[in-house]
Amino acid sequence: MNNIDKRLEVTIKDMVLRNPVMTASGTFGYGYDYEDFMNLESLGGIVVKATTGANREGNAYPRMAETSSGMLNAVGLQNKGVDYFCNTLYNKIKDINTNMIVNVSGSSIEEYVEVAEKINELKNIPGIELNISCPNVKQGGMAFGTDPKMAAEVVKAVRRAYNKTLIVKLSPNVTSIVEIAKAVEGEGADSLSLINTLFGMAVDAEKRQPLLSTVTGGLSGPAVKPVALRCVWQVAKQTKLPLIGIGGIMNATDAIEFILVGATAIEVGTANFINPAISQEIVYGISEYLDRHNIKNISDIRGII
Amino acid sequence: MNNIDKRLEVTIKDMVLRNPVMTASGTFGYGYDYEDFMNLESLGGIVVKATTGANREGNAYPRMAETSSGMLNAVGLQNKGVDYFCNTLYNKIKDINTNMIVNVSGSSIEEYVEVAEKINELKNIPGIELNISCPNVKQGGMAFGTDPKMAAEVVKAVRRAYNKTLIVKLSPNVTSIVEIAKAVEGEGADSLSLINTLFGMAVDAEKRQPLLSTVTGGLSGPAVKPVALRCVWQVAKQTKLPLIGIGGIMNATDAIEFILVGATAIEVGTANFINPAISQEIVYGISEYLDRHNIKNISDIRGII
Amino acid sequence: MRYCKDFIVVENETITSTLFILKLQYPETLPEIKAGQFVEILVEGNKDVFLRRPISIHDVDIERNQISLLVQIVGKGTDQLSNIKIGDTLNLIFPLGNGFTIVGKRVLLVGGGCGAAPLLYLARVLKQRQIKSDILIGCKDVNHLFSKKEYESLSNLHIATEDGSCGLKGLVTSHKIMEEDFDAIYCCGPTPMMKAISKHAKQKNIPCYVSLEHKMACGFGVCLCCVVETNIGNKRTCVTGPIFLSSDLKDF
Amino acid sequence: MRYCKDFIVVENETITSTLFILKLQYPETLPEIKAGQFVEILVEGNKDVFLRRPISIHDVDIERNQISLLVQIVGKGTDQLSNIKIGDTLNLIFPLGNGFTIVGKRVLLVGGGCGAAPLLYLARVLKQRQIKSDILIGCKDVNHLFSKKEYESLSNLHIATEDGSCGLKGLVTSHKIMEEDFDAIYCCGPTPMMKAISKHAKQKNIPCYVSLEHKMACGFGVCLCCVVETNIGNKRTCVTGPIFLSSDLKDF
Ligand SMILES: Cc1cc2nc3c(=O)[nH]c(=O)nc-3n(C[C@H](O)[C@H](O)[C@H](O)COP(=O)(O)OP(=O)(O)OC[C@H]3O[C@@H](n4cnc5c(N)ncnc54)[C@H](O)[C@@H]3O)c2cc1C
Ligand SMILES: Cc1cc2nc3c(=O)[nH]c(=O)nc-3n(C[C@H](O)[C@H](O)[C@H](O)COP(=O)(O)OP(=O)(O)OC[C@H]3O[C@@H](n4cnc5c(N)ncnc54)[C@H](O)[C@@H]3O)c2cc1C
Ligand SMILES: Cc1cc2nc3c(=O)[nH]c(=O)nc-3n(C[C@H](O)[C@H](O)[C@H](O)COP(=O)(O)O)c2cc1C
Ligand SMILES: Cc1cc2nc3c(=O)[nH]c(=O)nc-3n(C[C@H](O)[C@H](O)[C@H](O)COP(=O)(O)O)c2cc1C
Ligand code: FES
Ligand code: FES
Repeated sequence: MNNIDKRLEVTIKDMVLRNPVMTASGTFGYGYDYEDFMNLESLGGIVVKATTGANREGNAYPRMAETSSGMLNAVGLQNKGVDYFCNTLYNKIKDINTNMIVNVSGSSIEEYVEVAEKINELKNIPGIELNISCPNVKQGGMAFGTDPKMAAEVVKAVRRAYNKTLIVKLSPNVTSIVEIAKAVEGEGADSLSLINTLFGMAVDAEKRQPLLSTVTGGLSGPAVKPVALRCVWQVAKQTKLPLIGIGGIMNATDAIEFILVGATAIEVGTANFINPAISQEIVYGISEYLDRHNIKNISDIRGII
Repeated sequence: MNNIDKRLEVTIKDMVLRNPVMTASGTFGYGYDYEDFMNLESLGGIVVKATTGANREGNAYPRMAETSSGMLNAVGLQNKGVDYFCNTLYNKIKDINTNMIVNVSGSSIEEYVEVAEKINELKNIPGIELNISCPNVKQGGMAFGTDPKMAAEVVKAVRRAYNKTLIVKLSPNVTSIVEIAKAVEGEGADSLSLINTLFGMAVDAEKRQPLLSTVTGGLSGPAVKPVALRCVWQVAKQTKLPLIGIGGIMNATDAIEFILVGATAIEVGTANFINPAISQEIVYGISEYLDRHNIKNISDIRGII
Repeated sequence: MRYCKDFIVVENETITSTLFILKLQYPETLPEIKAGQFVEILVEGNKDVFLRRPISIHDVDIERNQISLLVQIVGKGTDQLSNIKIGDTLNLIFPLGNGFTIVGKRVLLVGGGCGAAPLLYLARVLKQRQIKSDILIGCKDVNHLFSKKEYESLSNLHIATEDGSCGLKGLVTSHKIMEEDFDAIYCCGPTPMMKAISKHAKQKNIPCYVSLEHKMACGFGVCLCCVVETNIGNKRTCVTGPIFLSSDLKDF
Repeated sequence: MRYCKDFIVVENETITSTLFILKLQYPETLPEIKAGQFVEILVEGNKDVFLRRPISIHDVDIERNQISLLVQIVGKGTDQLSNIKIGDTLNLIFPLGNGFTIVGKRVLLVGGGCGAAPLLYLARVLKQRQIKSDILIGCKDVNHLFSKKEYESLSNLHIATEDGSCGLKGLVTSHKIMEEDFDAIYCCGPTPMMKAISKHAKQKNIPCYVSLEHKMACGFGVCLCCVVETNIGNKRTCVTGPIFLSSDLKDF
């Protein structure tokens, strides 16, 4: 990490990211799973798997279906709960020298608040990403993320309990993402990350049954990039918060596209499964892009579309 | 057309389709454009390009961007208006021996009604598809398709003016497609077709500009199939109307998937650009599927998921 | 009549590192093809290529039922295409577009870079019809010159290269052949060049036909993605064009 | 330590029309690989294949730094893979999964169809450790039998074919070797077969190790898509497995 490209540094509220490249929750484990493949410190940040109040077993198998240029998942927030996170996992990740963000999920405002409060105590966690957009659990998330009033309420409650950087992760499965974004901005969110997965399903025509145990699931991968870019572009035009662009980012060009439409940082998700070193490669690719186009600082191209 | 497979016949209100395979508006011209490639009479129906009250030039070029497993378009309802349709185009298509459906669009309830009334007079047009879901014009369509009240109002007005088969085409860009579907069902729609394109955008990172003149556009192709299947499945479970499934259908297997989740018929869209004979091939493919699985009638597998 | 059929690759000739010529065998008798028409190629084997790719017909060998295509590698689809092997099949929709209107007794053909692709077959057709033609090719350097012998056998070839490695050093517009009298100009190449030539034709008061390479989704008139603004409204480049009389175009 | 690296294809051997063996050269020194581990292959050149494909390590030639994979064509990815040519590269994430736990003094290996893939390398490892093994392979017919010579050199080979074209006619479960005494059974194959063998092991009161082929998105533990229900909750097949003690599995 001697060769840090200073042009790439970005800030999200109190969090300084050495570059805009983060990894998306649910696709990067707890970070250390990728140590074999890359230098974790080359990243701007890592968002770990969703953490809920109690242990959750998630949905039944099968939880995955491949689709055209994408995949559906129905993991359903499987995790060992916030206490296990604080007591065990935290120790395994707290010395990773990048911004370690916890993705906070829940089924009730109380649960969100409980998790946020507990994470607030962890010194080396500079921020949380509030997941109000998971399509994969009945009482979990997407209901909060698709209704502006509920979105505002949960953010308001968590904001009171949490005083570090609060990122709220938005769902694309809404009529107006701008409306949700504004509601959340109004309650003190520091940043918005978007998008979570699109609500979809897949069918096995031969067996005549759904491919997911839950029938429906969340679509991710390059298939969703056009929707994600549109969401970021719309929200960038109508809110003032720093945005984190997510959805189908497979390479540095994709990352640049999100920055051009207004993202301050980006998260790489499904691409990590296909090339486990891709997030680090994207960092280098962005540097190259700036070189090639003679750009002094990444902020010079942010939101110029 | 001697070898009609009787197992494939389906009915949508008063319309008998010799098979469930139709072609989607905006992707099949006025039908005759495909005569070089296939036998149009092999199809269950053809939905022609959107028709509005007056001539429309559509959006500026460029109107198209390729995306992963899909494309964005921003055509913007270019057409010569309903009078030209009735006086000129109708004569060119009225003898095509399949269900010729007109896709009716507008910017106001009055315009929808005007077009529907005029099409109502055309003997060989057994139905219209009301396009309340076009994301590509400011005052055109999607606003009607994303608000249940407005959707209900326009359908109510058109229903009064139109007495043949009224199909209403739904937008996926909503928080609850079921809510819109029910609103439209309540006002006397005979059938629902879904989905229209997803609202998206694409960026040229090298030129640092949007790829569409309108910035945003409508996403179609296999990338959207998981969303389309989910929409049809949801609406099939919660309304009683015959549904027409649309979105990313590239082959007979895809078509079967839509039927399994509850579609009575399907429309092939973007796939027509890649293989102009695909819709006819899909008809044969469905017959083969029924053979292989020993299914007596297509209705035996409809909505079994 | 348009067809959607498989051709067999019989030649894949590298011209430069980014330019190649494919010769394709049609298994049946080729239908009539007009100079200036194009094909839509199904490019297989690349995950990021979804739509077909429009490519002009460079030449037609009606006796052998072969067509050739001149392709420049600019992105993923053309790159994938460059790797195609002899014996592979390639699915084409063809012939598409209006093709050149043949007029006059003596005409000038002006081509720039790989945009010149359709001019070879045009020169062949003109010769068959006993119309005298001069052809002026502009390109980067002598290495980027292709089908030179063929041009020479069909037309009077003039060359302008950026570096002077062949013919005139400079732009086609400054070539002296431009000053001679022609009944029409046919121009294919980069848009700025086509605009310059079309301006020249206007001054000379002769028709100038240009070939537009608008982005296409279908290529046969059904998607309305490829429109160009003309004096009588938006027209589909793929059916009304790709060859337009430059005076009909709003932007020219 | 797991790696994400390119291998070079040195052999692509057709066994049957739907079964082939790839031999892959690693350009460096191979890391330690356990029998029962697998790789995640990046399959290129097919538009409909998005994710990697998990395939067991069939054999390891530690001296040559080669691994081999036995693949059955069941869909688009494996079909695409079957066309790979000698000299092509293949990007793998490897070695993945827990691998077999080596126990006992005399063990039985039971494999069904292409599921038997990981057993060859297991037999090799057992021989190195001087553990006696019998291997029972069940398959459709003699044509579907693969790596016979290798098995014979490492273990006592027993065969059951559906049509009796080789060895016993019938299912592996009815083979008399099943009645002998073993310290453990290692079983890879179709789920019904693994369940039957695991039931048999339970009766005999010996451990039975099975290999699960759950659908995977990542293969290295981060996506949580591949879970299996165990007696102590959902476990990731790709890291806790793919080899499980059958008595730990809810469904077995
Ligand atoms: C009627 C017509 C005739 C043509 N004739 C020839 C020819 O004879 N030889 C030749 O080399 N090229 C020709 N082209 C251009 C050729 O179609 C594009 O270069 C090709 O489609 C690019 O594909 P790609 O996948 O390599 O590029 P991409 O990776 O898709 O994109 C690379 C660049 O090419 C541009 N591009 C992409 N798709 C198209 C498209 N459909 N039309 C135009 N530009 C596009 C993009 O904007 C981008 O700048 C013609 C185009 C048209 C419309
Ligand atoms: C740990 C592990 C080891 C394996 N070892 C071998 C092996 O040694 N040899 C071998 O031939 N196969 C092996 N498989 C199975 C192999 O991964 C699948 O057959 C392959 O992924 C199918 O890909 P496809 O594109 O050809 O099929 P697709 O076209 O994707 O689908 C065809 C069929 O294969 C099934 N399938 C698709 N993806 C997977 C997946 N990721 N895992 C399991 N099933 C899937 C589908 O449900 C469908 O029924 C193993 C699987 C796992 C999980
Ligand atoms: C297997 C899987 C699990 C995921 N789990 C979570 C999660 O726990 N919390 C969350 O907010 N998002 C989760 N996501 C969504 C991703 O973080 C990301 O928003 C989405 O996948 C879109 O990005 P991509 O297209 O780059 O994958 C998950 C995605 C996948 C594919
Ligand atoms: C170029 C293009 C033009 C379209 N024009 C119309 C239209 O005029 N009216 C309409 O209702 N839908 C229109 N659509 C949407 C399609 O009818 C269809 O709903 C959509 O493309 C999804 O199906 P697909 O994925 O099979 O293409 C258009 C789609 C494309 C790609
Ligand atoms: S490319 Fe479809 S109309 Fe021209
Ligand atoms: S496949 Fe991703 S955790 Fe096992």
